[in-house]
Amino acid sequence: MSIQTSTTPLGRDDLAQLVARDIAPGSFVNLGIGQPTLVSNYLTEEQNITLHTENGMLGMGPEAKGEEIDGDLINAGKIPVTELPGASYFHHADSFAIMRGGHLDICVLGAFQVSATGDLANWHTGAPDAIPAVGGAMDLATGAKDVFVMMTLLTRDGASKLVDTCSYPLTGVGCVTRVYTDKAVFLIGPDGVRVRETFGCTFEELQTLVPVPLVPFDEKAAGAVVGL
Amino acid sequence: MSIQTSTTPLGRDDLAQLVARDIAPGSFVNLGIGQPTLVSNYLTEEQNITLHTENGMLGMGPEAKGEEIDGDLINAGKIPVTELPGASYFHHADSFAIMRGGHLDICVLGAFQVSATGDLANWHTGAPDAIPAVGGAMDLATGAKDVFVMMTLLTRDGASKLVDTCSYPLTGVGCVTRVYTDKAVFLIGPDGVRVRETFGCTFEELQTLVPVPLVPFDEKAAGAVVGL
Amino acid sequence: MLKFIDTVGEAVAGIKDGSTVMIGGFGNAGQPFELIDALLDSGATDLTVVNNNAGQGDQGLALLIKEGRVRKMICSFPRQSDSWHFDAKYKAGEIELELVPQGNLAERIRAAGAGIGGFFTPTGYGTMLAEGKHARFLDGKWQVFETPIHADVALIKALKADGKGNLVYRKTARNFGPIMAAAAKHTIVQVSEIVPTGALDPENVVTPGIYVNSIVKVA
Amino acid sequence: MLKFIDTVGEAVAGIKDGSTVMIGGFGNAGQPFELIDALLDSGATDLTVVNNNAGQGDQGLALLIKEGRVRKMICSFPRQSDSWHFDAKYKAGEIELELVPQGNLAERIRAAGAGIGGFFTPTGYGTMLAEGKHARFLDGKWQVFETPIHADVALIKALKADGKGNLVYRKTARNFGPIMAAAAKHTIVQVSEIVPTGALDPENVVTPGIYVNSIVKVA
Repeated sequence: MSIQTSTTPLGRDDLAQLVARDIAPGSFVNLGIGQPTLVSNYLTEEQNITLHTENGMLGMGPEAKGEEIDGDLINAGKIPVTELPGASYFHHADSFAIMRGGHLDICVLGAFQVSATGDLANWHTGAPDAIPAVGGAMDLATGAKDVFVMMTLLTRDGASKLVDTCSYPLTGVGCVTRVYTDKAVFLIGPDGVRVRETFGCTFEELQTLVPVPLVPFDEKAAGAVVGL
Repeated sequence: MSIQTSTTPLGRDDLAQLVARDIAPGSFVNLGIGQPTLVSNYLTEEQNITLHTENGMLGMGPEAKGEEIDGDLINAGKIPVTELPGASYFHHADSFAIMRGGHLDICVLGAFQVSATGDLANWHTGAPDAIPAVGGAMDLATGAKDVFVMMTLLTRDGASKLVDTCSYPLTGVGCVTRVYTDKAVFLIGPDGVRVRETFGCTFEELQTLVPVPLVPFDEKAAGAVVGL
Repeated sequence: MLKFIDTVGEAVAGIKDGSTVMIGGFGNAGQPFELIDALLDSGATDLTVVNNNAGQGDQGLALLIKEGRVRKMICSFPRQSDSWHFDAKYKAGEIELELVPQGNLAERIRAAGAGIGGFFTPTGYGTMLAEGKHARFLDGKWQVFETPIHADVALIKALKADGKGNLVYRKTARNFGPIMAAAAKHTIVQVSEIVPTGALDPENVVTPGIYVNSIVKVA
Repeated sequence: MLKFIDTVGEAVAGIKDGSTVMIGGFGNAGQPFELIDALLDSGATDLTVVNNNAGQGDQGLALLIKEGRVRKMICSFPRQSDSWHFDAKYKAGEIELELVPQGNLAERIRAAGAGIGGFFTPTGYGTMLAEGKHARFLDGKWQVFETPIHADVALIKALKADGKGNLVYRKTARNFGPIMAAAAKHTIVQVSEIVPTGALDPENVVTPGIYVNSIVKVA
């Protein structure tokens, strides 16, 4: 069986749908700002996923529209959202205790770079004139049971964002367990980087793009892979 | 003016009344198990004192009687109590954060011994066969802004419980600011032990009972005394 | 994954010998008697139990201790007028005691749930309960290093749960419930009432369902 | 001693130059705009401000920064599309920035209120925000030592207060309010409504009145 599951690279929405499908029923999930937010569009009622927002809520619903908009009910991206039945509110220390105490099953984050050992760089370009801002990224990266990254595999200049060692300032060390990109899904574990599926390229073509050794994912060895 | 304010030693209830009178209006107070509990009988409505119980409540009312008794509403001594308007409930970590964070104005505790520098011994006799039990005593001793001790000045054998150095295991170091006894009220500060008033004895008679140097309290120097 | 379970027996069935079990309650308030009885019936043994006390009278935790199921107690106040089963085991050298000031107990449990690897507190400094512990001078006073208390299982009692596992408690029976729910790998809750999802005001939820694994209604 | 104060101006009148001021809110939710405006009018300067952000647009904290009243910001996320006043001051070297991961910010504020002298957390380990900080291997992972953030004053916003100063909040506007109220020596709260003592259910009080010093109703 080929691990190429699509003849073309995946678009952002298709990738969000794939991530959504991979989230186990009943999970508690935090979706980062930007591309990860799209995942919420594809979660089904049957999955019974509870969304956390670090500014103090579990059971966050979709973005608020029109008369639903309430300045006291926003998400971590400061976008007005809604409340689902069974929601709860708590203060910031209690909210981050949920994240830092390892209670979230999954967080989905964007990234500048991910290393072969799961280091994450997603908060700072390192440019000397940049104003640094970290928010809750380090807490999510370090605290969630599984950290899924969503990103394009290549920069605009064609460089791989999956790297041997991150050149950007780190957000967390050895924290990423899966990387969802337009060209492939990578599983990061103690024995290296495995490729679960490729989109619009073969495994061999993928390896030419990525400067870290890749191994096709062997389902029989799944027990050894973190995050499955 | 003599500092002897009573011709006889004070009984437990008179002492409790004296402590109650010394609590500033609007204070948040924790009364320890035993003799300190009597203080609540003498707090007036005008004083507007809020009582804390470490098992998770502010705004504790008097002991529950008859049909008021509710097994879910008890104090730290596991006695059924009542709830006053404006009460609040919280979990144990939040309750001890109130104590440990320095938010209680006063706690009133019993003691085996208090040292001249305010060390407190009130949790353990040190007897080799005793089963140790500490409860919240160390948190109260260390956390409250002022720690008032209520005790008889002398043991049954006539030894002073106000000592140079505690021989019993300590509850806290340098934490006691006032000691209310049947024979005198002591103020403990950085410059030693001052005597605010005596009951049934003169200052000179008191000094013969207590093995630490005492100084009559000089109201003009009050600014230098902790706890006033 | 949250489960609603019919009987206390099924709820505690997975608790293994050698587990660390947190048990909610301060005195009798908030003590999950039915879950403790089921744990006794389950035969689980060699347990480390975390509770404020060490059992009262002839019920609940006291029976678990009497029957020799508890290898070690972590608590702040074992000695009471009616703690005769603990007293006997302790004097016979048949139970280990880790005595922890109550605030340290609460904060260490809270730390486990909040992902804190250790913290400094003034409580206990200069006393025999801090002997051998690392101390530092911080914020103008000596403070003692304390570590989190994790547990395999928490048994707690709440008033109501909704379909998402959100909990509310009643008066001072709340006590250790919320922090133990967060500190244990698997949290089992006995409640008086299960209400429909949406029936609890989100402003008033005390323990969010993320901390709850199993719920059993007890009459 | 709790005081009910008529105007925001009187409420902030005691804030001295050089104070550390915690300001509640995450974005605009829970931000006590009226108290911040009053602080601006008071003329207090050389302030260290603790807030999650560093001001948005041309209001509240952003104006305080624009007017040069803030010597130092302690925050997790200063850079936003409309944080132009902070950006300008920062690039001109006219404001100091202590950047703190948001969870460390919350936990450090909580620690100050709870009397914790310091704690270890995995957050930030191996990153430039932990450079030079003491680290220990605890609970199976490297953790960084973090210290409490105390404040002279907290300015927060709540929904309702009762006569005892007990507070309830509204939705995600709760955010930093409860922990800042506990961490500051003097806590000033603006509320939408003052209700009679006894009107708040004791089970649902979020911030007990012990943490509150001054309350002002804002229309």
